[in-house]
Amino acid sequence: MSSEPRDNNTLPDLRYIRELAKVFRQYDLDEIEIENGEQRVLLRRSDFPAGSASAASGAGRPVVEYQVPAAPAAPAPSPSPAGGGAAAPAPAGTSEAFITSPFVGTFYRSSSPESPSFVEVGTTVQRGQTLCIVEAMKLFNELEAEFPCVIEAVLLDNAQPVEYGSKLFRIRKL
Amino acid sequence: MSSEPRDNNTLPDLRYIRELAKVFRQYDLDEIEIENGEQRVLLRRSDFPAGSASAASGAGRPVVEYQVPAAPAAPAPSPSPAGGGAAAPAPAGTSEAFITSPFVGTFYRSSSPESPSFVEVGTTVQRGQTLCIVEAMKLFNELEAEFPCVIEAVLLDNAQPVEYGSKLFRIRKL
Amino acid sequence: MTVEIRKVLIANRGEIALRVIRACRELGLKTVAVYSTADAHSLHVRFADEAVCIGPGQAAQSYLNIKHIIAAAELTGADAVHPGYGFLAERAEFAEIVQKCGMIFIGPDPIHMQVMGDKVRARQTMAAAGVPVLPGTGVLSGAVEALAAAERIGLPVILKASAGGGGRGMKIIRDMRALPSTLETAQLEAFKAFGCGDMYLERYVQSPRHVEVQVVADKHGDAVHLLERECSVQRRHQKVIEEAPCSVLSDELRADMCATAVKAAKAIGYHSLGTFEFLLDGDHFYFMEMNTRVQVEHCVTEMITGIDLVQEQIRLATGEPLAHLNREHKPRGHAIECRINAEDPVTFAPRPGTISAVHFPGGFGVRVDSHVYTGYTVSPHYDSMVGKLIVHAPDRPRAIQRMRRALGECVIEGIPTNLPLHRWLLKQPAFVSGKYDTHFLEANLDPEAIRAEVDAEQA
Amino acid sequence: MTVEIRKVLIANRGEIALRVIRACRELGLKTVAVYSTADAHSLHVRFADEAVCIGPGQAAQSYLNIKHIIAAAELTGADAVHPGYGFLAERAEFAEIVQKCGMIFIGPDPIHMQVMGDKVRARQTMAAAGVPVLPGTGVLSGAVEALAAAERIGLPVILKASAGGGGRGMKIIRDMRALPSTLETAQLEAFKAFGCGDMYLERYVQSPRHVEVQVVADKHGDAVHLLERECSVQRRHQKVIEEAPCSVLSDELRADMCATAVKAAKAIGYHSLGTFEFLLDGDHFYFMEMNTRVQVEHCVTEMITGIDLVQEQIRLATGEPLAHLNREHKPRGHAIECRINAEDPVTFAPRPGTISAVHFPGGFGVRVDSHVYTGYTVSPHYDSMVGKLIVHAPDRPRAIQRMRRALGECVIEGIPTNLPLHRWLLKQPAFVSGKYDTHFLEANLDPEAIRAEVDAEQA
Repeated sequence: MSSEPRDNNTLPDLRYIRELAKVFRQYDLDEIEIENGEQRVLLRRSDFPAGSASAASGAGRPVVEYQVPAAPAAPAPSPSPAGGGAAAPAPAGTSEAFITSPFVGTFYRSSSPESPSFVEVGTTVQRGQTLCIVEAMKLFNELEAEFPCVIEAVLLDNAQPVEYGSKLFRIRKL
Repeated sequence: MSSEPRDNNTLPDLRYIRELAKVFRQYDLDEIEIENGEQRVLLRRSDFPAGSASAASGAGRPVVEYQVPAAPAAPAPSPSPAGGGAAAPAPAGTSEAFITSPFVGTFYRSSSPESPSFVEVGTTVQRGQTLCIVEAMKLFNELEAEFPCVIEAVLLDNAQPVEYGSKLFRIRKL
Repeated sequence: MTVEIRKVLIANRGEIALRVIRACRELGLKTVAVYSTADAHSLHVRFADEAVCIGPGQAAQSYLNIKHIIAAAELTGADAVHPGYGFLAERAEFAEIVQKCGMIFIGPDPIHMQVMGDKVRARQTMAAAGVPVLPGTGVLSGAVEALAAAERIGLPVILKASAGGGGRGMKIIRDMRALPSTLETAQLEAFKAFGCGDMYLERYVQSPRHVEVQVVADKHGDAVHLLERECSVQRRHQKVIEEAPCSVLSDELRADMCATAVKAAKAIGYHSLGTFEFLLDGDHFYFMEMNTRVQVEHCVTEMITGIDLVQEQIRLATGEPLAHLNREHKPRGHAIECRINAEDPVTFAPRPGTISAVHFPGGFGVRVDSHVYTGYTVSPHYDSMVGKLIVHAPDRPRAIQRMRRALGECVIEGIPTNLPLHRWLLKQPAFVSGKYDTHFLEANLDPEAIRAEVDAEQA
Repeated sequence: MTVEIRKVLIANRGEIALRVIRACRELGLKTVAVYSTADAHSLHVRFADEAVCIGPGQAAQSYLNIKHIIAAAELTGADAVHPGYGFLAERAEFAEIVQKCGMIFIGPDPIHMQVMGDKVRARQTMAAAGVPVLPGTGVLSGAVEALAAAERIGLPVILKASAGGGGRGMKIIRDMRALPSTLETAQLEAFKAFGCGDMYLERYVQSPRHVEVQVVADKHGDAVHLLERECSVQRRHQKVIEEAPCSVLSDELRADMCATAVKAAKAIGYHSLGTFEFLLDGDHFYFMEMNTRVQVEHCVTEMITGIDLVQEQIRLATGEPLAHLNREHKPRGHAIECRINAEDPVTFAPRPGTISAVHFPGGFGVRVDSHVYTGYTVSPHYDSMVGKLIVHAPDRPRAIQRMRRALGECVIEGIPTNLPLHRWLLKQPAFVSGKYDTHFLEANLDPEAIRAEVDAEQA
């Protein structure tokens, strides 16, 4: 906790250098050079190995890797009532698309136990067509397609609980 | 344990250099150069070895950064007058060698104020030859060379405090 | 005649969600967290028994989304809802729906929120109960009435929004000529902010302290106080440091203020935790507002009374009587709380971002209530508080020493925080002497000295 | 007549060094840390005002290197030395040198350490002072005397090393025929371990509790007790969990035991902090040993008394009188401490290594005393304790609930710790009931159940 030393009058203000270094790091530069009639400031980082950046980066950011103590990446332990839906991330790099729940409630594939399901695997769906119902507090929220698509998989059984963002259908856009 | 040496009037303030070195380390730079009409300051760390990551890697280390005075990874400016002795790390990858203090106490270059120094820069030293004295509790511990070598630099002024591991001499083994 | 609670849904986030989860866990109750997609990695999600995502980052669509929160409670079979503070905590409508759905709302009745949420009605109710209020008016019909009232009360006066609170929607009038136009502006602003342009007028106190009394009441008509809190260190009407007890209250004044708060709570048949905020002007105090929920600064009261306020709040919601709380509480030592915010320490501008390293202080008499950790991202969607640092010591000077020590150990890297502001504050002679009013912080703010604390931190 | 202290050198490391630094900082005293090269990145080095490297990792060459420690004190101008616990804390020679160098040793006089460090002399001194000791002998001259004593006392008996302590150098004798050979072995072992083969013999108590009394005394002959601690949860004679107060003591027994401790302290003219360890057998107690220093488990006493023991220890070292401490202390609530070690939770084998992530619990009634942080490396050179988790609550059942909650929040990754052992322990009926003796942990150790806690943690 040393107080900032009085700057030597003829040298650039240390705070200026520090801010410069912040910019340097923030924008991941390899060199900054500043010159005017009287002064010249050069900051350089040569051949900084890209790979080691996160670990070796010094001061500020040692720990990012660890995230939450123990396992933030898994929000829900198991396909528990409320947790499951959001837990399955889309495998990155694939072209898969999903329709997710904008509601919290219970997922129904049809309007009543006797009625047929709104959609099945393989159904081609038009914009505005009802896909399913999410019920909460006796309110039956119809979920409609926002674009034409083909249902490739139904990801939940009837009467399963869903949270906001739960994946309901895997689809292919048309 | 860094008692600040009196600043040389014509050189930049040591504290300024130290703060600069902090910025240097904090932002993981490899070079800082500052120049004005009268002065030029260059801090460089070439070929920063992966091995010394220990200092730079400590994940959680809100801490490692500040460390004790004798900060390990601190890229100190070139052979600085004095206080730097303990702070100046061996640039890894070079063949520099140091003799460090096995004692805690006060460093003396001679056995009395009137006597000549045990060694000078350039002195060739035999195994068992006395290099200096470290005094503590009125006990004068003679430090002897463990191998033949040439003294390349004396890193501390007479009567400076030293801790365990403080670098006293830069040497070249024979 | 008590109702059993087995599973509590916490309709909140951040440190208060964690605080409620801790209380539930110690009481042996199951917990359900709700969270927005922005909070998926939050500790309240991790530490609850179950967690339900209720919407995107924007609070209006998640933490204020009553429909989704109730659906989450239904799905998980929660039998009680704790609202925390902020968000829906003082929304009477929410408490009503919770109760209609057959769950226990851990707080007072909706009617209490309605009465206290309408500042004019609260003022009138308190005045009728014999609680001192500042000379003032009801809802103003217009400039003519406002001018007459200002004349009668004497300048300066303050215009307040009836639907405001917590310092929002207020204008100070020092010049009669400015009153009509300011009233008009204020009405417009209040309408925009709260959906209601009703304004009233009160005498303006130049150098007040903000002192509040913690009350706890059961459903059987019993109420007691748990002493007062001093909350005058504020910026933009937001508390920055809170203490308990208040160091300038005489024993008589403390007794009077606390008894008044209990009387006020009983007058409205209040139950659960509640706070009466008073404006202290010399040795006179006046009712400002009542908060019908747990407060951010409840911790300092816990430290000096030894009572777990959130556990008691849950217990009282089941209908249990005050029982062991029903006694005279004496302060044990002194407690100070610093609110640690992710913000510029001088401008107070929020600075969300990712925390690259955090190290909290420890040791005797130090308490940390925080939901952040190394790698946590402070979201721009919510308020900027990242935690509370609380110390407890036998007396105020030692509490100050302890807080200084704790602030010195506290490290948060990657985002700016107001730690330097606190380090600076804890050194200010006015703070150390205990003699400060609500203007103290803003009037004495020394940007350079605070920036120096920032630099010292990085040294 | 007091001496001023301005700068304290802490001749220790780890959490106790940090504990002392915190006390000094709150008292406004400067601090000097000493450290080995293995501890260069330790928090005690960071948080002290100055730090001096005194040697390599091996304790013998650094933390036990009196010459270097004194040199460091000289160089930095320290005027007092705090020894912490372990290392040189009970080495009379060290205290003597500190004093000879004109510095204050923050602890008792060398003579107190000498008397109490020699277990036979301690036993005799205590017996002479009227403190109950188990039937036993002085230093044994040989097998003949040992057999006669064992005959008189009755089997089983226990052989103890005069220079031992803390459970080291002990052998239980259940069969007369084994006595001569065991004595011989024990003498050899003691000589190897302590440089002195003197042994004595005592009655062996089958199912004892370990209960100790905290005493605090000034340099003017005044002494008071700060109640007792229960430390029976042990493994290999090392404490694992400590509590205050002891839940099985009757008020009479507590009063008797505490008064005895005070009497014992006064009998030897003791000053500073001290602990009298008693062996509790039903409703009889016997002097075991005295520790002439602050103890690991001092925190539980701090929680229930509100007294900062380390600050008081420093204050008393200046010659100040007991003053405000000189009264009857009543326990406020209940406190439990869990020692968190870097070790296998079942075999207790130390497991040094680098901590990849740490998250400590927080909230009301939770205290953490620890020197570790994310990225910290637990060195194989020193003991494996990485911190202490302490809770305080109004009563024992609530303290247990709070500790369970806190253990649930505690995360240490990268190295195995005994957190699973503690989680398991806090559920054991014997622990919950409070009815356990010093054999409880080892006799009931359930490796499978503890491993299950490890798995649960990783789930």
